[in-house]
Amino acid sequence: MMPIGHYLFLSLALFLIGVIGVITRRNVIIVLMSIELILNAVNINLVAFSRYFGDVAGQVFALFIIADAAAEAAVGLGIIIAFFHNRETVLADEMDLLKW
Amino acid sequence: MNSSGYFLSHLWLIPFFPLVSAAVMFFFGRRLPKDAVNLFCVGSVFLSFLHAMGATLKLFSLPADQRVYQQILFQWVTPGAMPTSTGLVNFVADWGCLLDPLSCVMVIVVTFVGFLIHVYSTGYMAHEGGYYRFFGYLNFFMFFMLTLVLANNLLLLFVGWEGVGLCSYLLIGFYFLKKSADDAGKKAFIVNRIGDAGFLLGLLLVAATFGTVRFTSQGLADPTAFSGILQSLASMVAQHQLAHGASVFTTIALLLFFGATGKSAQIPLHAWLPDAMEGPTPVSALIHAVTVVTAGVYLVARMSAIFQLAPVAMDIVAIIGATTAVFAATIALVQTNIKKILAYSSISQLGYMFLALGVGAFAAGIFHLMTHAFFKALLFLGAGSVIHSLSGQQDIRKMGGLRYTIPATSVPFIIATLAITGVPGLSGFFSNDQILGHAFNRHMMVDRYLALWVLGLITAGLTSLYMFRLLFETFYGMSRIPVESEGHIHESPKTMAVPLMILAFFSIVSGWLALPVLWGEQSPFERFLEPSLRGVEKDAGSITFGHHTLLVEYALMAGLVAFVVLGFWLAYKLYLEQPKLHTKLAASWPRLHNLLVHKYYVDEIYDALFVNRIKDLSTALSFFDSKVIDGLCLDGAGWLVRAFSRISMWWDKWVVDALVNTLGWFPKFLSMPVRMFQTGVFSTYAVFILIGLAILLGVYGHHVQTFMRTLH
Amino acid sequence: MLDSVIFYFFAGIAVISAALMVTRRNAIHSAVFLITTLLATAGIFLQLRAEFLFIAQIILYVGGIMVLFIFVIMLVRLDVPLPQIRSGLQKWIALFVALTVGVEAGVVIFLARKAPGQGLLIPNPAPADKLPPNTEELANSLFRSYLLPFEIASVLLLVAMVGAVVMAKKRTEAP
Amino acid sequence: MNPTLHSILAFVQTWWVELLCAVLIVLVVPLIAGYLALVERKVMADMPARLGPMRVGPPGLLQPIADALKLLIKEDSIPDNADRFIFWLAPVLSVTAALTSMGAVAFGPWFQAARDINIGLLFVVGVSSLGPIGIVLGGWASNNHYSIIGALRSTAQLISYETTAGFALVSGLLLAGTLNVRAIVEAQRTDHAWYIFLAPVGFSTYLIASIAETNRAPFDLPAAASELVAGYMTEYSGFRWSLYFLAEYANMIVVASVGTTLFLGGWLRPFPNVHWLGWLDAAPTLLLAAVGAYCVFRAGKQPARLQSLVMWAVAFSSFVVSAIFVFASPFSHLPLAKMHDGLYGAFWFLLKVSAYIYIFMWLRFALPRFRFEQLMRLGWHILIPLALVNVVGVAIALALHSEFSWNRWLATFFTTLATLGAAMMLLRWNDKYSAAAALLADSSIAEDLHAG
Repeated sequence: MMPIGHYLFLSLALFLIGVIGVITRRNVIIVLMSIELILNAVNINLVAFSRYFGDVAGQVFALFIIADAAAEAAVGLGIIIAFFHNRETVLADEMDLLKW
Repeated sequence: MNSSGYFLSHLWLIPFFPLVSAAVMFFFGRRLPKDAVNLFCVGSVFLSFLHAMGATLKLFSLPADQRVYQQILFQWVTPGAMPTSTGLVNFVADWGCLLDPLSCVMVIVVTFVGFLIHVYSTGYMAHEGGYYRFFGYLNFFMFFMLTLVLANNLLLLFVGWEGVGLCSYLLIGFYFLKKSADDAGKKAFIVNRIGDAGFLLGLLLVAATFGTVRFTSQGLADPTAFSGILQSLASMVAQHQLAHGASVFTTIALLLFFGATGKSAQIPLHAWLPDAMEGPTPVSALIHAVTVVTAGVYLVARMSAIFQLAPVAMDIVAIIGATTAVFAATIALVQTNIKKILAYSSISQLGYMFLALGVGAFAAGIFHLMTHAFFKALLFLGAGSVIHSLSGQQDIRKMGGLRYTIPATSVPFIIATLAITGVPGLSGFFSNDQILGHAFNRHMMVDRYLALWVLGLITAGLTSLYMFRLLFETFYGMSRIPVESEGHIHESPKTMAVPLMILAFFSIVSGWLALPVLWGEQSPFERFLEPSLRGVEKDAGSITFGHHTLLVEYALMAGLVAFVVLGFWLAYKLYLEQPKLHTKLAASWPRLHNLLVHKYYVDEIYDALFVNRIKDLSTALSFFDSKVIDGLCLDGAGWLVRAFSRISMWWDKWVVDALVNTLGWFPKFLSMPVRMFQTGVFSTYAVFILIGLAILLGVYGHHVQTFMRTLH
Repeated sequence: MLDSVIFYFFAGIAVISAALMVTRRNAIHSAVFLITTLLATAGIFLQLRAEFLFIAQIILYVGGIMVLFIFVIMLVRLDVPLPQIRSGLQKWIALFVALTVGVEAGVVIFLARKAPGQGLLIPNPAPADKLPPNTEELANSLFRSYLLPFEIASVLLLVAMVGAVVMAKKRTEAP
Repeated sequence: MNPTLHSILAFVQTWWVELLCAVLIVLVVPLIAGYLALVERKVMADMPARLGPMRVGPPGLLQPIADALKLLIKEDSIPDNADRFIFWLAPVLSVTAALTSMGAVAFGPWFQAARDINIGLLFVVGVSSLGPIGIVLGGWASNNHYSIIGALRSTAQLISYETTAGFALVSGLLLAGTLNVRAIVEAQRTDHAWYIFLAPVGFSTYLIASIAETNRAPFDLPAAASELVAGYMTEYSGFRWSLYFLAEYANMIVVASVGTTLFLGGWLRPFPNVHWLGWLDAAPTLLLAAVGAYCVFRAGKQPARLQSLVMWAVAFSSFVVSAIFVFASPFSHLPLAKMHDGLYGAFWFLLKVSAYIYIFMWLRFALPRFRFEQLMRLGWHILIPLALVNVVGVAIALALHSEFSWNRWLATFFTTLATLGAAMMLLRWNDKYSAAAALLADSSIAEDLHAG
């Protein structure tokens, strides 16, 4: 049987890659995809612990996270389309409306 | 009142239902379908009627001397201590309900006739715009009218009084795109304001004299703990502080009566009522025949205790009433608009009521108020039905022969005509007879009342004449309807016809309450009202009536019937048998005819005396305003301000702004490093979150580690 | 043995394609590599005996969310490679901080793992053939213990759907 | 012994059946797909009373092999501005999805690659949902407007109709109470009913949705030759094109198999519990023997030697299989019961799948193509609500059955009636508010799809 640390390291690696994606990419869609990656890393953790504790709750929460990811993707992409219709850009550093 | 029961303890619900419904109409009415509007508005009035019925029946079940129920919802106006003629008094006006036989009659009349008119309106207004608005106003009006009637003090009554004035204005001007309707509304409002000024003065004088405006403290749980006009009056008279006929009583009575003349359209403030016929016909019926105009009568009856102590005022009331009765009846003889005839008829009948009040027969006045409510509402609704059938035609010269084309309207209308003219057996006969009988009785005590009695009789004859004229012109004889609209004549819908029938029934039977008079007993209606109208003293100088024998009673009735028959015969001759005759008659007395057609030139006189003078004054004031105030004061001040503002601007720019800018520059400079964080780009914020995470992990990492080690 | 082979296989695919996803210039390529990562993750779920989650991952993530992503990328014409990587100071700061976090977390996990006896070694998960059917177990848990969160999640999805439709709809001129 | 080698051997020893099945699937399915194309051409020809391919092989039986050879030696062109990586990846992804999902399908009680996984049917559905990605990527990678439009249409269509299909499947799964493929079939045996009879609305919606999911006529908008020059396949040729082709037919087999498993009783013979229909058990043997006899009869009359050889081969294999049927049947007292069951089940299963696919072909040649907004309206305004209502209806029927012990037939009958009533109302509602139905046509996505 695999020790759980392996899963944690895998999860950590995916999380870090996702974080780096969020921070360094300019394309908002790729940023969104990186966020999906982060969520996925969390899922691995949850499922691994679920398996090792023999408690199915972890999987339930992973399921909720997937649902959440779906909602987030829908809304996020909706925002992107709306933004694109208005501003003709999807570059993250041109989206600075938060400044006002 | 320990055993008050549901209906009495929920008296406040009676005006509350229409208020809720009106609020719904005003806020959401536009979006509601017609059926919902009907359900809300008619339903709310019906609920009010049910509650009023319940309360009345409960009141009936009590012994006669306990038939007063009063309920104080909350203290409303509490200005504190107030100096009066009897010293400092803690003046309080509450928001409360009073139900005694007098308000009982009014509530029943208002809710019942009001309900029927609401039902009628659903048919009459079905094709009009602003349906919800109309019903919202109508319900709002019901709320104020019921507040007026159920008020337990003069101030609250004044609230209702003004409220019905407002609603009356809104409803007269309902077709606000029509200039005449707009003007009529304004006229009604302004004329009423003049009367209201009198009322307000009277109200203040009452408060100053008695230290309270609550009508009575009877009916409250602990009557001694509360003040009341009636009680205070009784104690003043008993302690001889004020005597019978004191000038303060006369003043109060005259001021209040002045208010009543405004509301009830008596001379000299009668001019608004005929114009008010511009409103939709159900409104004319509800407001300008049944409810608002009787408010004046109600007010005088309500304050009867004071009026009884002011004989001069009583005489004036009687004289004005009698004069108005004859005056309006004569005008009604020559009018050609069906609604205006009825309007003048209302004025005349109201004069009749005031005549009754003036001679001290308060119960007879209220009795006539009730019977009048039924048949006059019926007449108006019938007229509305006729107008509806003729698609808006109001001129009786263009009617005729409608008896058989619209039977469901004409039969009730004929009944109402018979009732108002005083044909024996119908309600009008009994109430007319009561009033004339009391006037005659007073004449037996005081000679000068003979003239009043004679005027009353003449009015009865005139009423008969113009009402039968109206009847014959409209329903009998040859049709004078223009050919092009002949084909459109249609019977009114059921919602309009059924209320007519119900009202016709009550026009017949409501007079029978006074049936025992025929065998010389006191009318039970009078006996029922007696506790409310009793007054405070029963000694010399108070109003007394002579007693006539049964034979004299029958003679009086015969006299009344004779006048009625005379009027009928004249109308028959002039308008049915020889229709040309009345035009000839008019031609032979052109001046008199013109005088009547122009309503005694009252409007013109008012224009000349008041309206134009006010216009002149306005012109003068406007001249003063534009030349002196604007020209000298304002422009001069403006120049000064400009001059000073120049100086001020310089100061502002070079001194104040410079300071402010310097001050503003400091935080801007200091915040430079912070501003760099706020890029508005979300990934920057993500970096900050990440830095936070790094710090947290660095600081608390070993805790996490410890926690992980404990996992099993 | 077989377990670890499967794990390392999928883990390797996941990490490599995740890295590729973050570094591709073309958004479509990124999406493809993200799909690969997600499929590999699904494989790891399967290796962890979470069959239902495995298939849910495939249906929802790959069949649903990622198709949506690709769809939007095509709609918005993002398929032209852009100057993608952020330039300047922020990138280096970000990388540095991310690496710091990684090292910290790694050290934490590593040290915890090295702890003698117990800790993260958690040596004895239930043998695979003794597990109850995963789908039934999950359903029981979801519809009994977590019914309220489940309903809330459904409301969340509904709201997200409505929001997405409203936002993505083209503004028509006011009538 | 080398431990690695040892463990590999142990692995093979444990899983050899599954491995064999998987290998068979990968090897045989392309062949089957080729023959399906042949059958399609034959059916297409038969409908207007023509003959179809007749030259290669006796009545054209070798045509698929010739076609495959042709495709393999064709030039494999890639457009200049295409994204080569994705262009390569897309058809592979499609085929992988189709073949992988076939792994969980049970072609008979013993022939299943992913044996008895407890997410069975969900696995099939889930993995086949990867197909659209292959299509959309292929369309995009071609760098061609028609291809992109086709790809986008395909994606929208597949996402829409997958929902319907999913709900339709749920109605059947509710009845079965399990996701396991074998358990579903066994449940139909113990329930004494194929679920098509208990959930007819579910089956109908699944049938329509499965046609749309496989991008076939009348829903073949993504690949409409007359509008989009074959849509996402425009730029593909040769081997890559054949991969798409393979994926399409494999997908057909997959959806047909799923429908068969869930609604048509899987590998059960018709009316498995009716004893006087027991003679149907002999039907496979007799049928194969008859086919063999026919081939023997025709073999001598073939114009060429090769053709008669083929006929002999077919006759021989038919006889062999029918012999296996005879020898493996319980009458022969040989320990081959498993084999018999497997073949016997596979026979009925394939027969049903064939019938299902025949309906596909029939519809393809009978119906005109939908317009895109009609397709979307059908999916979102009629089928999805209907499938949802149907799920609720089946759930109510089950509750009536289990809680109030109603007869299962009666309960499902009533709920089906109710569902159909709801469907009627939906149709009328749709007619009445067609303005609302045009909403989707107005929305930006549909516009973009039309405009490219």
